[in-house]
Amino acid sequence: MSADLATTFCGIDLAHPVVNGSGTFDAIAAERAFGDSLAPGFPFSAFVSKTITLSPRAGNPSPRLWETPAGMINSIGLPNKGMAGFLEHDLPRLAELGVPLIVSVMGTSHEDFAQLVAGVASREEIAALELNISCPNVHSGLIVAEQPAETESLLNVLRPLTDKPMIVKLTPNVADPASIAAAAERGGADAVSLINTLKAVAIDPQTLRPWLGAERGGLSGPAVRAVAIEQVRSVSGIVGIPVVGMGGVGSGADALEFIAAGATLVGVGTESFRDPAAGNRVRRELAEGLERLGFKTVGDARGSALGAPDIHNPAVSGSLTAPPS
Amino acid sequence: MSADLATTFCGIDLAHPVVNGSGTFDAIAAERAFGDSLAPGFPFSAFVSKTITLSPRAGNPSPRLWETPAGMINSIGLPNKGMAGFLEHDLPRLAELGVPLIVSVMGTSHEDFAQLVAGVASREEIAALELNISCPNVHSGLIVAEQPAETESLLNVLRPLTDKPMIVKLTPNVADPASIAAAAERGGADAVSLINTLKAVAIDPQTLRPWLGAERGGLSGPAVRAVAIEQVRSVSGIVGIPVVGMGGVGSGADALEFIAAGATLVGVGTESFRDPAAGNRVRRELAEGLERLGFKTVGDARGSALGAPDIHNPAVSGSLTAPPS
Amino acid sequence: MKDGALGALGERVQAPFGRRSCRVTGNSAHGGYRIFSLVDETGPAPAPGQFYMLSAATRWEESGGRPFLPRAFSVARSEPSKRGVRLDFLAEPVGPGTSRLSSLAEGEEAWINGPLGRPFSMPREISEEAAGAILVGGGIGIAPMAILRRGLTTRGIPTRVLLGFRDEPHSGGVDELFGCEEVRLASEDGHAGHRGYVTDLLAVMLSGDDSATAVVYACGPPGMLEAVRLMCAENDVGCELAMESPMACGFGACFGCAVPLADGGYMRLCVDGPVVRGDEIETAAVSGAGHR
Amino acid sequence: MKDGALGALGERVQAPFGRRSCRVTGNSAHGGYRIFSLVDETGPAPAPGQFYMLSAATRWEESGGRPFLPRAFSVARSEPSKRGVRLDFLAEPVGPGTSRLSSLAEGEEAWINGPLGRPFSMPREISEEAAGAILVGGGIGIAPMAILRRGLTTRGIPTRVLLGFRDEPHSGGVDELFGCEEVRLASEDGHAGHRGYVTDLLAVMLSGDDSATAVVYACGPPGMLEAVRLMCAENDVGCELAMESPMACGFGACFGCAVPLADGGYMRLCVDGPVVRGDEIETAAVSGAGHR
Ligand SMILES: Cc1cc2nc3c(=O)[nH]c(=O)nc-3n(C[C@H](O)[C@H](O)[C@H](O)COP(=O)(O)OP(=O)(O)OC[C@H]3O[C@@H](n4cnc5c(N)ncnc54)[C@H](O)[C@@H]3O)c2cc1C
Ligand SMILES: Cc1cc2nc3c(=O)[nH]c(=O)nc-3n(C[C@H](O)[C@H](O)[C@H](O)COP(=O)(O)OP(=O)(O)OC[C@H]3O[C@@H](n4cnc5c(N)ncnc54)[C@H](O)[C@@H]3O)c2cc1C
Ligand SMILES: Cc1cc2nc3c(=O)[nH]c(=O)nc-3n(C[C@H](O)[C@H](O)[C@H](O)COP(=O)(O)O)c2cc1C
Ligand SMILES: Cc1cc2nc3c(=O)[nH]c(=O)nc-3n(C[C@H](O)[C@H](O)[C@H](O)COP(=O)(O)O)c2cc1C
Ligand code: FES
Ligand code: FES
Repeated sequence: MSADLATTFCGIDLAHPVVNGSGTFDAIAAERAFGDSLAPGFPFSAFVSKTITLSPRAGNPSPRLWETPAGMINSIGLPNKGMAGFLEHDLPRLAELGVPLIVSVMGTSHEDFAQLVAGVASREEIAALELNISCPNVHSGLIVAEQPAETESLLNVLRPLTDKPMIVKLTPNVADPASIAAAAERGGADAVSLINTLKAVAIDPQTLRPWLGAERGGLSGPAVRAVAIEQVRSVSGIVGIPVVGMGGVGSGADALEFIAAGATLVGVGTESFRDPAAGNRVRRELAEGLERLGFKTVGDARGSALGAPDIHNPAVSGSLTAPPS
Repeated sequence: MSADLATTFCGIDLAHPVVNGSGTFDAIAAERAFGDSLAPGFPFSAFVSKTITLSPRAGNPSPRLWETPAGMINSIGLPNKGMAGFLEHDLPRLAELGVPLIVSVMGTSHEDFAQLVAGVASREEIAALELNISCPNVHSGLIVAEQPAETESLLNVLRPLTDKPMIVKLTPNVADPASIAAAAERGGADAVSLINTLKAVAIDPQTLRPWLGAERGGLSGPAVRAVAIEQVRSVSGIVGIPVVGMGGVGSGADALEFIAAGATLVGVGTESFRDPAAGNRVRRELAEGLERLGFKTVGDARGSALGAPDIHNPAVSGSLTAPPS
Repeated sequence: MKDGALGALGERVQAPFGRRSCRVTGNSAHGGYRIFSLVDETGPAPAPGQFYMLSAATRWEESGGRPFLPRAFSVARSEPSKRGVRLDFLAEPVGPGTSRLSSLAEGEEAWINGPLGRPFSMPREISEEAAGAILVGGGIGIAPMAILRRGLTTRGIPTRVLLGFRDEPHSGGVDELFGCEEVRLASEDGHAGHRGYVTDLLAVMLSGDDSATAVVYACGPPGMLEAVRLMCAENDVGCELAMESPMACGFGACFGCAVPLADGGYMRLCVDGPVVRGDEIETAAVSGAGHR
Repeated sequence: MKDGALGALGERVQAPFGRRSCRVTGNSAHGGYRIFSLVDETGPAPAPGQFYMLSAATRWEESGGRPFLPRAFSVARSEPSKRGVRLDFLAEPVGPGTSRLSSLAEGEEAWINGPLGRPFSMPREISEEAAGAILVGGGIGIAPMAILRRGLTTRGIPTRVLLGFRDEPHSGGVDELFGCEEVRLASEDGHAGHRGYVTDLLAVMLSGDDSATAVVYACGPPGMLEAVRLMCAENDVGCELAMESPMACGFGACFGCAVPLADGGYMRLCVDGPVVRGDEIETAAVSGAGHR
């Protein structure tokens, strides 16, 4: 008998802990490409939409992609139909997927965000919201996800607007993601997800100018996995709310590392580009891996890498005996 | 005729712009391994010592290494003989290398740092100092390199102590490395170097516990290059002092990307583990690459990727027309 | 009308969900290009113009961690075979991905995801008066023209083929893929046919009488495609172009393959293309996918 | 006394600076292990106990970006050859690096950096009364014992060899590397020689009369090494152990290969080892380098 993967997340019962990372799987486009074969093999226990904004956005100029060693940079720029277009055209189709829907939203002011949350939360097809806060607050000029106070005050505004679970998506481009996660928790977030992409630039070897149309992009894929594990582990050690861990997951063994680092759900992003059904393989290998190590349920392995003292800090670690040289 | 690589850095004339990253090449141990063949082929135009501290340190418990996709994690923990041991035993031998010496120092208080700077700067064999500030200030409890104010006040203390060039080594684990670089410049730093390693954790697949003896380590190698380029470019766009760029340099093409991003010197770190003479290949390929693109000197290519508007920010970029879906 | 190993012309064939492993059954050199063959035991036959995302089953990240993503390849030929559909691809090694795929040896396994994307339309869907088709291929872009030619011919649609090349190494595959069929050639170095651009041949043809009843299909480097597009617009001739742009996923997931639309915004080339009508897009001179 | 393809016993041979490319001239299976050969045209012959950092010249990062770093390998045999020194390595495929090296085909190129590290000492350097040597090898650890045996024998030093294995697959290379020389075997599964541990054989030997004039050299899994170390300490017999620890560079640059010292602090195994005296270290049961 294979290990039990059933997972409850913010009160939502899920068949297993593998979901998609926002913006890395478009179920509607996938249906155009794969037709009826998509639904029976759908790889995710919940579906996370690409981030939507209040108004439609075309996205960034091309090129938008660059491949790196064991990873890639994207500068997509959140193209989307805007909330109204999404709710009218996309939501009815996503509701037919048969898994709980999580809708990712991004605004540039409290008002924007409030409108998005109110609009999205009013639809019963939607199980939960993800707040993509790696964006500036146009009033303060600060990137919300870089400042605990900005994060907390945004949550204070949004929390009263809905009872639906709110997941805060964290950026890895900060010194201490755990402090942002703690602020989100104080503000009433039900969960946090991380990591989003690492800020990155590619230089065109011919022109020595930035390659991407938007100049700067975000790094994802196996190259960032060790960074993601560190951040998931440090956030999980601080907050009491569940954590959605992602960043370079390509196998069940990788997923298990995130679970050991404290994640309740694991997101598959870039790996779906290499294989649209990668999530299914990750889930299968995760069950096998858990069993091999003697775990009966996925919950039993959760957080196994937490808790020991952090003695890395070079300033305080190492005995003071002279090393041989 | 190959492109001219001669470079002046903080008033020091260097044959070319390729140096080592601190802690990734031990010239004394290399002499034990390679004997007389080292000196004539020495790959670096200046030698940067491993970071030394006031007192001796043994370093972190093992294991200290973990390989990742296109990279590695280390948790070495700054083993060193302490300043006195370094100055007495190592400095005389390093002085024989025949290239300018840059000594990297780290303290945990202004007083520590002041003693280190005074002690090191007093030795005429030493051309410049690198301040490794990715460490907490024991008084404030803050990591110096994460806080502009901490960085500036440290520099204010150290600047009067020497006329020798002081390079500030920045950590990539911050939201805005340019703000730290600017603070270092305000405090009187002569140059900044970046990136140090990205915080990372490896999980042992058998035990699901952290693999490294110190639990947490730092990621380096090609996996981090795109992040390093982004940070070097953003720092170079802000400061007027020279920048030493590093992070995943494995070829002359990579070095050229750092130079395009604004770097005056380029550091080779992890690649030296794969080939001790990697720096020589990087230098040769850099000269060839410059020439192929029509540059006469390395200075002509410097900063070519700077200067265009940053339109990546997803919140402000992208036209507002609805995208086709 | 279908033929065994070819999806109906103009109808998007859907892929089974999830990449699948296929055996490599051949790989041969043709000038500077390679033609390699995979046998797909479970998938449907593609329609002309569709593509696959390909990667080698082993040694994919072999060059310093790259290639990492799969690579988009148009089908050049699709044939029935004992164990399934044999897919032939024409490859130009320009970087780590195309090089690794070009080195696939018989007996190796490759991952495929496809057929994907919007195929070529029937001439009548492009223009109501269409009586025949002009196919314009440049360099590696002859690949989808080969399978399209086959599809049109099977349906009895008169077809003229114009192929252009920079030089001999870049004309690989013509003999193999077009055989003794009548094709008109142009080469920049004059080694075969007209010395000059293939668009010179097209210009002559479009200035002829029957341009009113022709439609043009083209695939080739961005500059060629844009020239074809403008030429067709000027002569009021309908055209479809098989384009390239850098792709990460090929099935609409990443939004990376954006191509600017004529009336603002972008299309995702992998799901709304790779075949586009000339008047849909702002320009065909989109770079970044490997061929110049 | 030197012999053509062997550095003097006990003298650290220095490597040329910079990795260099060597041709693979052979690769054969021996039980669950492989022996592959490289011809080093420019480097000096290694001393017994030294190692090389190895990587394949192509397809190194082939498995999802790994292996990335070179891998440490002890020399099992060093022979003069027409074009230089032929180096034979015994490999157990336990992960991506050892697997790729185990798959090196004749004619391929590999990068080498070496010889590196501190070699085995002459018996008299270990103990003044030493008249002979006992060599204890376990599993893949028989490799440096083979070259050491050769070095000792060439110098006329009486040598007894004890080799132990888990099972048949883990006894690969014995016939090839020790041939018809007299060796005593132990196997955990009893397929050859004594059923049990090789340390059982050592215990018997050390309880004999001549233990006062013997020194022990050992290489094998950490548990075996630690048992040998404690046994020698108890019997007051000098010993040298060839150890493993995870290495990134092999030449003292990274400080990653730390092994705890008996009197506090750490040594860098790559420059202060891999051969260490039993009493120098806190424990030989250091894990993390691949063999258990
Ligand atoms: C629909 C479609 C069909 C295609 N059909 C064919 C076909 O039939 N035959 C064929 O040979 N090709 C075809 N191509 C093109 C092929 O997919 C590309 O040439 C291939 O992806 C290039 O990969 P590479 O690794 O070989 O080269 P890359 O190194 O990826 O270089 C390709 C181009 O990408 C840019 N580039 C350079 N370095 C990088 C980097 N690190 N990351 C990202 N981009 C980089 C440059 O512009 C370079 O010229 C098709 C493309 C599309 C979109
Ligand atoms: C001086 C010396 C001499 C040696 N001589 C020989 C020899 O003659 N023959 C021989 O076969 N071997 C020898 N070894 C051991 C050999 O170098 C290692 O087995 C090899 O480095 C393992 O690499 P790998 O990629 O095959 O396995 P890895 O995947 O690196 O696994 C090896 C071990 O590393 C750990 N590990 C697992 N995953 C990772 C990861 N992602 N990053 C880092 N560590 C990981 C685990 O403990 C695993 O068991 C020697 C080692 C040393 C230090
Ligand atoms: C092409 C692409 C588009 C993305 N779009 C979004 C997005 O719209 N919203 C969001 O919160 N994250 C977005 N992400 C980030 C992913 O959800 C995920 O956090 C990140 O890629 C790390 O996971 P991975 O390494 O598995 O891809 C995107 C990532 C990629 C690669
Ligand atoms: C094993 C190892 C040890 C390092 N030790 C130091 C150090 O002592 N001081 C320091 O400032 N940086 C240290 N670094 C960081 C490097 O100097 C460099 O900033 C980083 O590795 C990025 O470059 P790379 O990717 O080329 O290795 C170390 C890096 C590695 C891999
Ligand atoms: S290639 Fe990913 S959306 Fe088109
Ligand atoms: S392996 Fe790098 S110091 Fe020993």
